[in-house]
Amino acid sequence: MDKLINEPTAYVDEMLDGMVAAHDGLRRLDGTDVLVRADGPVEGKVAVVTGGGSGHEPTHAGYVGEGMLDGAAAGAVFTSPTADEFSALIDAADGGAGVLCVVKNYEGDVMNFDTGAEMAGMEGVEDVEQVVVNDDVAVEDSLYTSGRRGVCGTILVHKCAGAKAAAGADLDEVARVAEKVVDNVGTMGMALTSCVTPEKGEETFDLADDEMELGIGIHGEPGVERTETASADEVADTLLDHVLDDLDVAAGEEVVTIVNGMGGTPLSELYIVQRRVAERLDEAGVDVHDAWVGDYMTSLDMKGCSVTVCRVDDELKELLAAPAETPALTVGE
Amino acid sequence: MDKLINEPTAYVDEMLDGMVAAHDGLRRLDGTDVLVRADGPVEGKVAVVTGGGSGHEPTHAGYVGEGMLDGAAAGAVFTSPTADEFSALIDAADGGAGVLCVVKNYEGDVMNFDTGAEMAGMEGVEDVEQVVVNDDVAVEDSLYTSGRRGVCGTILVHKCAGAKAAAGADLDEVARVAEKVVDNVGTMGMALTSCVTPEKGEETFDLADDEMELGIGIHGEPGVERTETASADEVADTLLDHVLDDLDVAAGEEVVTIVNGMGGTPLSELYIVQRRVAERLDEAGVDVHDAWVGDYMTSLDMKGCSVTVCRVDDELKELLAAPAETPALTVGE
Amino acid sequence: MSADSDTEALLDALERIDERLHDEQAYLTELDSRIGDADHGNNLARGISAVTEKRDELAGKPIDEAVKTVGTTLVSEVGGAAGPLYGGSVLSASQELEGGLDAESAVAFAEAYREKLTERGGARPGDKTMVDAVTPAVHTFQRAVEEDDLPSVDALAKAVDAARRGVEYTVPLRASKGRASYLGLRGVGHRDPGATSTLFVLEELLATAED
Amino acid sequence: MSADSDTEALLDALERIDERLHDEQAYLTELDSRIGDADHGNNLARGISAVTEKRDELAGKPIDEAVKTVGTTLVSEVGGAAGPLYGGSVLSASQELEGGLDAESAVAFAEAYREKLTERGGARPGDKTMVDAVTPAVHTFQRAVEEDDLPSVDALAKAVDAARRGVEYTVPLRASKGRASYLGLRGVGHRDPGATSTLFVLEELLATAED
Ligand SMILES: Nc1ncnc2c1ncn2[C@@H]1O[C@H](COP(=O)(O)OP(=O)(O)O)[C@@H](O)[C@H]1O
Ligand SMILES: Nc1ncnc2c1ncn2[C@@H]1O[C@H](COP(=O)(O)OP(=O)(O)O)[C@@H](O)[C@H]1O
Ligand SMILES: [Mg+2]
Ligand SMILES: [Mg+2]
Ligand SMILES: [Mg+2]
Ligand SMILES: [Mg+2]
Repeated sequence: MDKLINEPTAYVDEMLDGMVAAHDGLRRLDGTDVLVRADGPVEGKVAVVTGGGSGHEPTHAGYVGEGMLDGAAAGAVFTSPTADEFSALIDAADGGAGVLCVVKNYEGDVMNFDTGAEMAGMEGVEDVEQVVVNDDVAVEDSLYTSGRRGVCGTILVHKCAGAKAAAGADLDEVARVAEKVVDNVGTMGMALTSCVTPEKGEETFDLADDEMELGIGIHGEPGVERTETASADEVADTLLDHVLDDLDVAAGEEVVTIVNGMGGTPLSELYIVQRRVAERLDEAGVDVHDAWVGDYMTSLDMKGCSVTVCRVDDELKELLAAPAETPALTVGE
Repeated sequence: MDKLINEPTAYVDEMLDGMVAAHDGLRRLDGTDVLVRADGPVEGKVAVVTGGGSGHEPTHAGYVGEGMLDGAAAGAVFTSPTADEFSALIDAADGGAGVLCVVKNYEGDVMNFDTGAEMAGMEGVEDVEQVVVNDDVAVEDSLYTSGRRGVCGTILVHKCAGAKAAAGADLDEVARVAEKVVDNVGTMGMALTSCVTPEKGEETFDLADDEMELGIGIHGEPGVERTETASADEVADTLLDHVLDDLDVAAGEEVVTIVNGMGGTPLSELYIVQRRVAERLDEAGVDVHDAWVGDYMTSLDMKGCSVTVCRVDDELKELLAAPAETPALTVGE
Repeated sequence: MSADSDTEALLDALERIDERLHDEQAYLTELDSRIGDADHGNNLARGISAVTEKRDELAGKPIDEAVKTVGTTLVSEVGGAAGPLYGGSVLSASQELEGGLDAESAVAFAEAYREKLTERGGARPGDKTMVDAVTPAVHTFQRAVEEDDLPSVDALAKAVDAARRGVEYTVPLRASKGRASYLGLRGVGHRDPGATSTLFVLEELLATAED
Repeated sequence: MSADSDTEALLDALERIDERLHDEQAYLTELDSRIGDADHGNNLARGISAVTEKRDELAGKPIDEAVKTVGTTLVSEVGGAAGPLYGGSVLSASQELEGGLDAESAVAFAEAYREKLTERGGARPGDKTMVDAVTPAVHTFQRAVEEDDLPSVDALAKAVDAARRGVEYTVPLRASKGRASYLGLRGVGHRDPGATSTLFVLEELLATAED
């Protein structure tokens, strides 16, 4: 197995210890897989927290720090954290002004977070709000699905909600801003290879060298369609078309884009995709306010990428530009 | 081929366009594969530049920006840029206070840079200094080698020299600081898989599932030894032992470490390695001033990592902490 | 004492379930890799191991308390969708066993489990989830005990049979809940992992009862 | 005019070299993947393509100018170690052809090429580099022309033979220069890519001369 690991069962535990060893700004709650700001809870500030399965690094704890998240709970690989962990997270992050939980839409995450919030409520944390991110346009939101998945657009929710909270806004305001991002963001992803989970040690699904999966999530689950591989430009076109179509972005509007790597694709290839995304938006008369390129929300060692588009107004632009100091994202003053 | 590319021959060109499309701070010199600071040349500041083959992203141009590099020349994949490109880079970056070229030790890079510097000299850039980085402790520096390779430690040279230049130091001072880093940094790398170059489209070398290469460089060249795969802790121990031994780091000394991913290894695994590196240094009584974990200098989609240790004093610590604003590295005020 | 012998039976059952879920761990994960994210077997194996590690603690408790601990342990160890669904339903249904375990309270437990499961997850029969194994099993058990006056073991045997048919029923369905729902028609033709694991658990309960 | 026929011969040779290096591109890259970074064939193919694209420009120049342009083109297109070594040496040696191409100036060219190559790269014979093909070829050519008074074609044939032995000589060597040097003893047993490509170029020069 081509992995730098010790015991597969120690994967999450050792990774979290490594994060704390590298980043002074992070602290691990004893006996949990929860990382919080070392200088937290910040008295009087709304806390913004999240959580989810591991294997998506730097998501989630990589975004814990000033101006972004106050804490994150890590589940087993691709498995949402348990209610206890969410509860411990909420308790520890609460600075008395309430807690906003950013959850990626999936029944497992939502159910565990709900239960965790209830448990935290029992322990005296009163104001807990949940925002559910569901930016994956590959999945129809219909009677036949459990709604759209939450994927890479979530990072923009973390950034904007985190900045709003840092600016001293109250819980309602922070939640409003988070919802605004959710309403304006769409993502679609694709995979060239399956990922390999530490426990299974082999590819989750078979994908021939000349095949790709379109509309994948971030858990190594199959996508919505399998096709022949295509050029980077064609891939960029397909992903972008779906997203623009869904968001109904018009010429003259302003957006922020993310070309996100799934973990095993080199940065150089992401820039090749970025080139085409920028070209296409330029042709469409859409104004790109900012473009992010990199591994923001991954699926272990999967090769592939996702394209995120978020419509921004002055408020969101300001929040995105606000300072942040986290292991995975730093925005200077 | 599991790559997001168009024509393999357009790889570097399109990647550079993508970088410029994403990052306002970068500008491409017409007709070249050179990226420079969009706001450059900075009058009166010593320019710090570098260059090398592509395929190591975010190295090189990812570190172009305030507080770090003034420009970088990109060669074909794993092939050092030509003398013309280096010459164009030096010309464009020069702000009248001289140019420091940071070169990773390899005859190809050094020869092309030398010729480029000569050509730039003919065009009126007088003060050009070269610093050659050779931090790869896996390679003996003997009559039987062309010296040690330059690898991931180079990023620390960029950071310190860039900060010194930003602070207004003259060329000699900037070069002195760069040499100080070179004298105190060591790196060793390993690979779990071969990379796949866009032109060849298949693995450069065969490596069985239960084998790894120790002492690899960053060009998909074989390492110095092939062994059975080992646990993350054992890998960390082997790499760290070689580096510490070479640098002769003693208890009580202060260091900065980098656990660098080769491009195809997920961040979570790098943190597992980081955990062990931190543990070992702690046991050895070595004081870790700062720890970097991520993909700083890669080898396309290769799986594997390198461990870098750099002995730091107050001057280097201050330079490392100085602000920088580049696509791949941001240090806040 | 009745509390003790009930709990003893529970411990026997848990041991069997533990063995079975570990035996089937790879298979369940494999099923999940077809239409989900390849972790269902691992999630349950982790959960049941945590439960059986509490063997001594469970042994000292009356049946309802013991089952409650099983539920909270699953909630805090399994994670994912299966954690709150399996664990939360066990936890919630445990109160039906306050007066001990007999045919009547077993029916009440089963029905409470089914209710909590569907309330929590929002899935209905035909959505290609564990509900497709649970619903027919619970209804069959209930009818066998309440209307046909069958002994519990025979009723449970019928329930297992119903669950088995429920699992097979999931194969041609298109999922509407859980990760499998993202696949649309591509999930058609695959067995649901949660329904399958539910069947395994019921089979082991039956084997315990038959002993 | 002599300048024209010399340049014509050069263009013929370049065309053959172009074809040969493209034919051997994969092979040279494969050799480089054993002991280097798997790009030597690609580097030379890119360079020679750039040269032959300048065919029309070259056609109008006297031989020394044409060869100089070949050198600068290689320097600015090949990159890596091969770029400055091949290109810089051609560039530097081109001045020996100022008076046109004949046996004497060909010897001077060859010797100047060898000198620049070793000066630039610092490699000596036995370091397992292109120098191991170049050195014996140049010395053999020089002796054949200057001492044995052989016609250029025969002298060149002997030089090619010497280069071929030089290439084979690299196989059992341990490299002391270039990327192969990092491998230590692991590089022993492999042919040097740069020496091999040098042989291919010389073979095509000979084929042109023989026509
Ligand atoms: N909303 C739901 N209602 C009922 N059962 C569900 C629901 N969502 C998922 N399931 C069940 O959970 C199983 C998957 O569990 P598991 O793989 O452990 O969790 P996850 O989907 O979070 O990875 C599915 O096979 C299905 O039977
Ligand atoms: N210092 C040197 N002197 C002479 N020849 C060298 C030297 N370094 C490398 N070479 C030659 O260059 C060849 C490799 O060229 P190439 O692969 O194109 O460049 P790179 O090594 O930069 O990838 C080697 O096979 C060797 O013959
Ligand atoms: Mg899961
Ligand atoms: Mg090369
Ligand atoms: Mg699952
Ligand atoms: Mg090479």
